[in-house]
Amino acid sequence: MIELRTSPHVKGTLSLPQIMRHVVYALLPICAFAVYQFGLSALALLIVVTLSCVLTELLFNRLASKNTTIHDNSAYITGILLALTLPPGFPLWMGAVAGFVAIALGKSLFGGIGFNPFNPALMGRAFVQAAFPVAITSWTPAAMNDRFSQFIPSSLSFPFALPSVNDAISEATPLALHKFEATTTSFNHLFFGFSSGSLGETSSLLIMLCGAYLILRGMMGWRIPAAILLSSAVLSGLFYLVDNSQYPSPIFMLTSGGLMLGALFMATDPVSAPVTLKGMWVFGFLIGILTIIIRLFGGLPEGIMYAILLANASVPLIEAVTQPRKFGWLSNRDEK
Amino acid sequence: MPIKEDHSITADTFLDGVWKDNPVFVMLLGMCPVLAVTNSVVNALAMGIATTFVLICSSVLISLLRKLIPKEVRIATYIVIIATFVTITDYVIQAISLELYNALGAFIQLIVVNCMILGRAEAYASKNKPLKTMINGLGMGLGFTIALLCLGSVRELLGNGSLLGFSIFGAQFQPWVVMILPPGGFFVLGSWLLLFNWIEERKKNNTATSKVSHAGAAASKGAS
Amino acid sequence: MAFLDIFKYKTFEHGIHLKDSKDRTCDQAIRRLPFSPILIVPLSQHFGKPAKSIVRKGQEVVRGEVIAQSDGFMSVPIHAPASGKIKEIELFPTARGPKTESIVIETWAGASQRLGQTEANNISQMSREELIQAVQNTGMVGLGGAGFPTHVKLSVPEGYSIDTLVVNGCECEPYLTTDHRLMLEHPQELLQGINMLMKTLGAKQAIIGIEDNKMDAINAIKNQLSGFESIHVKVVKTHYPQGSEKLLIKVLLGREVPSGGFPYQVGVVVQNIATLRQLGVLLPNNQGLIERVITVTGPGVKKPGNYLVPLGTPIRFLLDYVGFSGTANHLILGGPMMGSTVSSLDVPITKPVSGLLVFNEQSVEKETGEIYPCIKCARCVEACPMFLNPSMLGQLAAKREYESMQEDYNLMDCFECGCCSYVCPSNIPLVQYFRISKSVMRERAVSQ
Amino acid sequence: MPTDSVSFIFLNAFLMNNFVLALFLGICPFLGVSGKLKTAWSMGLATTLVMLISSLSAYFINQLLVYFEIEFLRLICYIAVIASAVQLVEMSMKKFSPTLFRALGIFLPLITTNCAILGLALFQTFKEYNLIQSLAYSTGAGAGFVLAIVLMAGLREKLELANLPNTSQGAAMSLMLAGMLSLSFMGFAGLGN
Amino acid sequence: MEFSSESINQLLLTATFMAGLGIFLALLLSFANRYLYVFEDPRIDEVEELLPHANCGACGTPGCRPFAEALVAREVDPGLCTVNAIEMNQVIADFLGVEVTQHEQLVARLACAGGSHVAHTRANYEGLKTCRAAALVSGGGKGCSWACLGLEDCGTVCDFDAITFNKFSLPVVDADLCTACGDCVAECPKDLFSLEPVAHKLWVACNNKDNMDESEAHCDVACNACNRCVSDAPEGLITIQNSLATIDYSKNGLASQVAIERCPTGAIVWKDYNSESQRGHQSHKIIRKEPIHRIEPLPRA
Amino acid sequence: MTDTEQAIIAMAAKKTSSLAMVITLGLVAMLSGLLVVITWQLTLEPIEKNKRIMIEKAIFQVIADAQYRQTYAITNKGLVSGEQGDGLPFYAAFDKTGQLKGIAIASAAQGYAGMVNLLYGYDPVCECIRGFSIIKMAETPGLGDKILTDEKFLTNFKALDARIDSDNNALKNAIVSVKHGSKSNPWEVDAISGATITSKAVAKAINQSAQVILPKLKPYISQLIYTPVEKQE
Ligand SMILES: Cc1cc2nc3c(=O)[nH]c(=O)nc-3n(C[C@H](O)[C@H](O)[C@H](O)COP(=O)(O)O)c2cc1C
Ligand SMILES: Cc1cc2nc3c(=O)[nH]c(=O)nc-3n(C[C@H](O)[C@H](O)[C@H](O)COP(=O)(O)O)c2cc1C
Ligand SMILES: Cc1cc2nc3c(=O)[nH]c(=O)nc-3n(C[C@H](O)[C@H](O)[C@H](O)COP(=O)(O)O)c2cc1C
Ligand SMILES: Cc1cc2nc3c(=O)[nH]c(=O)nc-3n(C[C@H](O)[C@H](O)[C@H](O)CO)c2cc1C
Ligand code: SF4
Ligand code: SF4
Ligand code: SF4
Ligand code: SF4
Ligand code: FES
Repeated sequence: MIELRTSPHVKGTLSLPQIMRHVVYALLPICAFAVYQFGLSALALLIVVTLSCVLTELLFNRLASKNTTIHDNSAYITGILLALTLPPGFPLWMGAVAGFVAIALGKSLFGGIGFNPFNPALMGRAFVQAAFPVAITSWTPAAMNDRFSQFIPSSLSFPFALPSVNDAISEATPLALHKFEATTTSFNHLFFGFSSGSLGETSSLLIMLCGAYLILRGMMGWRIPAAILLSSAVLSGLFYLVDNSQYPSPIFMLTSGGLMLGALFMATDPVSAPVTLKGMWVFGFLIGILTIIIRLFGGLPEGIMYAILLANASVPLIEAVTQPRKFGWLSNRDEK
Repeated sequence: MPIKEDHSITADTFLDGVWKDNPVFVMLLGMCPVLAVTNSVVNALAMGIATTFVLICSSVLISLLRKLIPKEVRIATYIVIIATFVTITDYVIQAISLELYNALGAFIQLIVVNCMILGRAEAYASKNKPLKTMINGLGMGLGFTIALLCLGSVRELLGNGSLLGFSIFGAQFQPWVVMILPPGGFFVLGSWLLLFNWIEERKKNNTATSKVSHAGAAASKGAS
Repeated sequence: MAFLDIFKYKTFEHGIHLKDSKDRTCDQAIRRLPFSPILIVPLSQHFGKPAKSIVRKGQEVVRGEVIAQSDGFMSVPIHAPASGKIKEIELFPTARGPKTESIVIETWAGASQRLGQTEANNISQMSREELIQAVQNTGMVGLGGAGFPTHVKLSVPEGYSIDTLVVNGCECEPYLTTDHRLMLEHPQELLQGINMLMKTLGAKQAIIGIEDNKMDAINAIKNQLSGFESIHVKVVKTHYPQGSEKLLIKVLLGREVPSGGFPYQVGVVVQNIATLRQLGVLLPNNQGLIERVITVTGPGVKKPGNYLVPLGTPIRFLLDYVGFSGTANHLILGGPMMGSTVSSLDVPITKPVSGLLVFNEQSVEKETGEIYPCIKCARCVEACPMFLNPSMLGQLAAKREYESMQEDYNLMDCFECGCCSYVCPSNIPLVQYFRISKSVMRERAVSQ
Repeated sequence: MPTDSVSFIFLNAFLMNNFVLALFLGICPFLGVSGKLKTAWSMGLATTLVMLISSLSAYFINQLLVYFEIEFLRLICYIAVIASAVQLVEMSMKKFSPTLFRALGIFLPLITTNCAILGLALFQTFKEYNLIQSLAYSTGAGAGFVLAIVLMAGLREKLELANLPNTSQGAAMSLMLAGMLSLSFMGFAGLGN
Repeated sequence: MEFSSESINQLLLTATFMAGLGIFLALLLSFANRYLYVFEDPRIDEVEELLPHANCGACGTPGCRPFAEALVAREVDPGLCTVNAIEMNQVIADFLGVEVTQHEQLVARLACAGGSHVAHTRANYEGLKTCRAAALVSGGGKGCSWACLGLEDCGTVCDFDAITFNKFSLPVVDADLCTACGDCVAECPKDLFSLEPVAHKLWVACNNKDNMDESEAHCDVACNACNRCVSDAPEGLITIQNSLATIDYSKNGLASQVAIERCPTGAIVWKDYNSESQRGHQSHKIIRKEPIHRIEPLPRA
Repeated sequence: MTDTEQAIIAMAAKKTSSLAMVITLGLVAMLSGLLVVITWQLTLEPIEKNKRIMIEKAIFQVIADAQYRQTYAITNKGLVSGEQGDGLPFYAAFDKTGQLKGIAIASAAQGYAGMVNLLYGYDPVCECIRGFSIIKMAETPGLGDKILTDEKFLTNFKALDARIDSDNNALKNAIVSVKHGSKSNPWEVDAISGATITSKAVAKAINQSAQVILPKLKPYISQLIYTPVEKQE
């Protein structure tokens, strides 16, 4: 029988599950490094959070009586990225809550992939940050000796119970050190990743390499990361020039905290970013500027998460003013 | 007016406000205090009672005066009447307990602008007899209080592990701080509404015929 | 140094890079196809009003004879593609869908099929108006795809003057090689055609734009250029849809045709290679358009090549002749990006058809993919050469917000090039959505 | 930044203690009029205008009340004056710009009975702001309201194109969105320390 | 508490202040009332209340509010609203003191009976599952170029759920629910729907313009222009135009079931209000109960 | 036009006379005013009592052993008793015997989520701060409110050094907050980890007010004598 189809009759080869799969691949080295640095707890957290995301997605598919949407691979990304933004000793049960909230509130509520206005992983994180602010600001130093034989005590705390806090092994992140104690961590530590912090934010070098892989393979756009890095470097550079005793250098700003992970993997979540090309620049600039402002003047040491969420919320407005100008618009206007 | 006024008082006069026309869950009126003061059960209860008091007093008075008030100045008059009772409530609460007063903050005074009260004045009190108005106001007030308690209990339980100040889960409970923060208010109310929607859907699906709903049918054909 | 080519030739912004798949036919010389026993000649093969039949059932016609007259200015005559007898005048399916009136000719088997006699035109003596009339008499319409009557394009409205004739030799659609072969085999006729049209238009220069994947054709033309001082050849990058007239004008001349406007507004007329070469042959001899070159290719075809086909040849006959393997079930008239599939083997080859592609089952299966919601990845936005927002348009179309598509998102500027659908990882049938939306909006405009 | 400086007062009302998202004031119009970006924008502007009017009138009435030592009448006087002022604005709008009036429709009277307006007047009195500070406070609050309602409207318009599950349509969705916005605005907490 | 002179003073002060404020505001408002007042006929609101708020446009105005305005201005007749219950329209008419003219009841009719069990499929259409999309791809996959594609566009646009689909993907109109808003008429890419007075009982359920064998080759219930109905019906009621039987409804009074009796394919039918259409007794029986796909054989090389 | 129609239009067009509006609104307003003023007068006393109790509770919480208190203000003209519009107010607290036990001063600073309003107790004998109590704040429950429950934090205020410098116009050592666990001087406040900002706000509030008021207060300490007859306001 003859098939009736509509043009174009040929199609590009990249499909959505494929893109998502490659993002997962690109995240695996970062996960591996996190496990190497923080040991068993990190591994368990990665598994629990990802599992929680996937199961939640399945649950809501069932509730909405839809076909499962697991095979589009996006729930894995949400899970892994969410885990990578949590502190290593984060209680596993809280991780599970974060995963549930990320998918339930951040994604399924809006009808699943493609419709969520906010980055689901960050929605999950913002929720647990507001719900459990103490646990999420308790950091453990990297590369502890017994990390492969022992869990960090707080990891295994009983569900819904207060985590056991062990002051002895807590350590502030480079950003907190800077904000609250005015000490700056060395570039090498930040760049190669031997500082405390969330699972996936420690090595900016590794993050850049993995991100570059995705960009070069055409799996994600380059504009948003470029805009974020550029604007945050310029703005923090300005402050640094004004007063370098009070404000840290742009290099420190770029390599510390979650900026790099956020810029390369989270702000680039296509669904919650603008679809217009100019809009991507505006979006990136907004994130860069907000991050630096929150870091330097806000109540919290890190601002990238809130910056991305706020920029996500502004996407409809950004898109409204950055629609592409159709071909031939100029001459059209001249004629009138 | 082609449709005649109805002065009969039925059970619905009272019950409408409690469930079918619940001011919070159904009509989404007076949302500010609903969200702002429900971080504990005590606050929710106090706010509910205060609002109910103002609602009943002001709507009865307005109903009494309804024939005398010229329509050009009716809003101004209603508001002055409502504000009077709010001020009275305000001072009475201060006289009873300053702690409670501080916990409720400015929201006692903001009862004046609770859309529910003015809305009732406009839509009901100005058209009905005092007794009917009072019964309806009581129902509305009860519905409002119940909604506040729905929110207050969830928020206090999760956010503090307690109810009415009594610890429920013990000292080891990890409170979900977000619940008593502003986002928690939105989330809890939103979740209640989601729950109601879900129950409605359930009911509808059970009774539904095989007919498909057309809204977005074209879209789901294409994109899902 | 191949990679330096990227910087060598000009191209437009956005668009996509496609695998051109032309190697199976680009070296095949043009061959003549035998006459089918039955030719189905639709009265409407062009943009505009259908022609009016002037023959009766049972009447005998000679090849080249006028069998339908033009019905007004926006219409062209139709000539008999073969000598034979009129079998009937009936409704027959066409590539566009609805059945239209067609003249069915039973060709005389074994007859010589010589052309009927015509009086030659003396081009150099003719005035502009006479030239335009002569062009209309040839039944010439754009052979590049849209089938727009050529004489209409030549009648530039009052107040505009044409300085440049752009010759579209891009052939940016994959698989197709007709223009390529014509440039290689008949450069002299092409240059004649260009010269005649320049005269008609009063244009000062002509620019032939050719993509850099046809270097042999470029050289073939350049070798013949002596004596044609005002004709230039410009190489452009192989990039889809380079051949769209608006983009080609932008690349070659830097002029932007206004949105919703036509090339004459920026002093340009664009004609396809095949159109001009054909005119170069027909105009001096005052003959009619009765055949054209098409590329028959695709994974399913056994004898791919470029064939000179009498207009009205049914696809059934063509397929029988070239042979195919597999269960051919995807028949495309035109290129793979913009061509349309046919629903019946009775559909004839008409004037604007430049190729027949046969995709068999395997190649079709690979392309089908599950449709996901739009993930706003912006690939389509980056691809759209018209600078639209296909993502938004697609979402609006799914919700039937056609008004908003037209008013806020410039739906009508979409020329259905297919770049957006091609790149979409969610497999959203964007172009199909836009076609629906445009048809609805056009209908609404008419009904109001 | 000193907490009584004009810029801090502005920023505080605008971002850190956003009237809608952190203080829960003016929720009704925020939920009711955020369906369309254009209307939300006009609603925001109208609210800001009314805020300025009410802030000014409240300041002067308060002077009067303090002079007569009858502060206990504050609430009644504020609301009565504000309500009348809004009614005046409403009527003038109806007369002079029917299009604007149509766009805001029945919501103009809603502005009167809007907690944000009265809340602003009361808070500025509690905080003992002077005239300039009051003005900064009201512009900040107005800008904050505009920001919140415009963001909300943008999101809601965007979701018009989504395949929302039946369960999460209507007010429930608006509230969840508001919660997410409020969560995002927590990023501004502590700004200016 | 005793009344000190201080508190009496306070009472007086308050009363005067409040009275003054009240009077001031009242003056302000009455001033506004006088100079800023805009008259709007209050009846518009009340009439609008009585309309169904369907905003369907069947009345010929863009929505219920404009209709209400037109009603109050006495420009139109309440009976034009076909969605409202007749009693409600009467209420409006009484309120405005006008007469309701009962308009002829219209209903949407489909000029095709080619369900998937009788009309052949020629090609397999792959793509968006909407009629309009399919129609744009070589007219869709059905053998008959005029046939209903059965992809439910008309059902989707019908706001009143009046169109359902039978198991052969053919739209079925519920005359009780149909308000004759005309949305399906506008939507169908094959232009198969039209609004017909219920009194038009004789109906040609086909739109095929091929003739004779060609039409029956693709569809078992096609009108093949055999002329039998033309000769059986009273003079001039039915004519063949473009190879299709066409009824001249200006002569509807002459119509009777006689015309359908000898139709060989049953393309011309008799439609009573909401009951199944009656086919002539001599039309061939339709036996098949499953959809068919006639596959056009491809030439083999 | 029908009769009903005319009647309706006439009704809509009929305007209420201004006099009716003025009378209604004026009367209603007057009545409201009366109602409110009566309520106010009736509740005045209990409210005042509640307020007094609350203030006293706060004062007696920050100054041990106190039983009575008295309100003063420092103005340009010097010490005056009672609250004064443009002066710097403070409370003097006395024990049973009428001996001055300490001075309570209110202050505020920006915390994490808004102003932190507090009252701190100054002991003129040891020239140190002996405690504080929160009047109002909106800090995060569970985090910010650790300043009320964290034992270690509260020990900062056992005897927080607040001596005046030799020029008598500022504190000798500004009261500052330092990172958790690094307090080394008696004038430093050891912050709570996880609630650094709120702890800082407490230190800032005390410092701000103490810097201004204590030097001015010092000369008048001896004049603060308990006068039982004074009407407590
Ligand atoms: C309604 C219409 C009017 C046109 N008028 C002119 C014209 O006046 N002059 C001209 O040069 N081309 C005219 N064109 C032709 C277009 O410029 C274009 O060459 C033709 O549509 C084929 O273009 P395509 O193959 O890129 O789609 C017209 C086309 C359309 C559809
Ligand atoms: C997306 C797109 C791609 C096109 N590609 C070609 C092409 O490769 N070659 C060509 O001759 N015409 C192409 N056309 C048609 C030209 O725009 C133009 O209509 C044609 O060159 C006019 O010449 P004609 O009237 O002689 O056909 C394309 C049109 C569009 C919209
Ligand atoms: C939801 C939430 C609430 C917070 N509340 C407070 C608070 O009330 N007081 C405070 O000082 N910091 C608060 N913080 C900020 C951090 O807990 C703290 O300032 C930051 O982590 C600095 O850590 P450190 O105090 O251990 O140096 C809050 C943070 C979050 C996410
Ligand atoms: C480059 C890229 C980055 C992504 N980043 C995120 C992310 O930060 N958070 C997340 O939940 N999903 C992310 N995803 C996955 C996916 O877009 C996401 O689950 C959708 O938002 C769900 O609708 C990303 C996908 C891609 C291709
Ligand atoms: S088909 Fe239309 S929207 Fe898509 S890329 Fe081409 S011009 Fe743009
Ligand atoms: S390419 Fe497809 S998925 Fe990507 S933005 Fe465009 S329509 Fe959406
Ligand atoms: S009647 Fe028309 S719109 Fe309805 S299903 Fe048939 S083809 Fe589609
Ligand atoms: S022949 Fe007539 S009845 Fe049959 S499918 Fe075609 S239009 Fe329908
Ligand atoms: S209750 Fe605050 S605006 Fe309605």
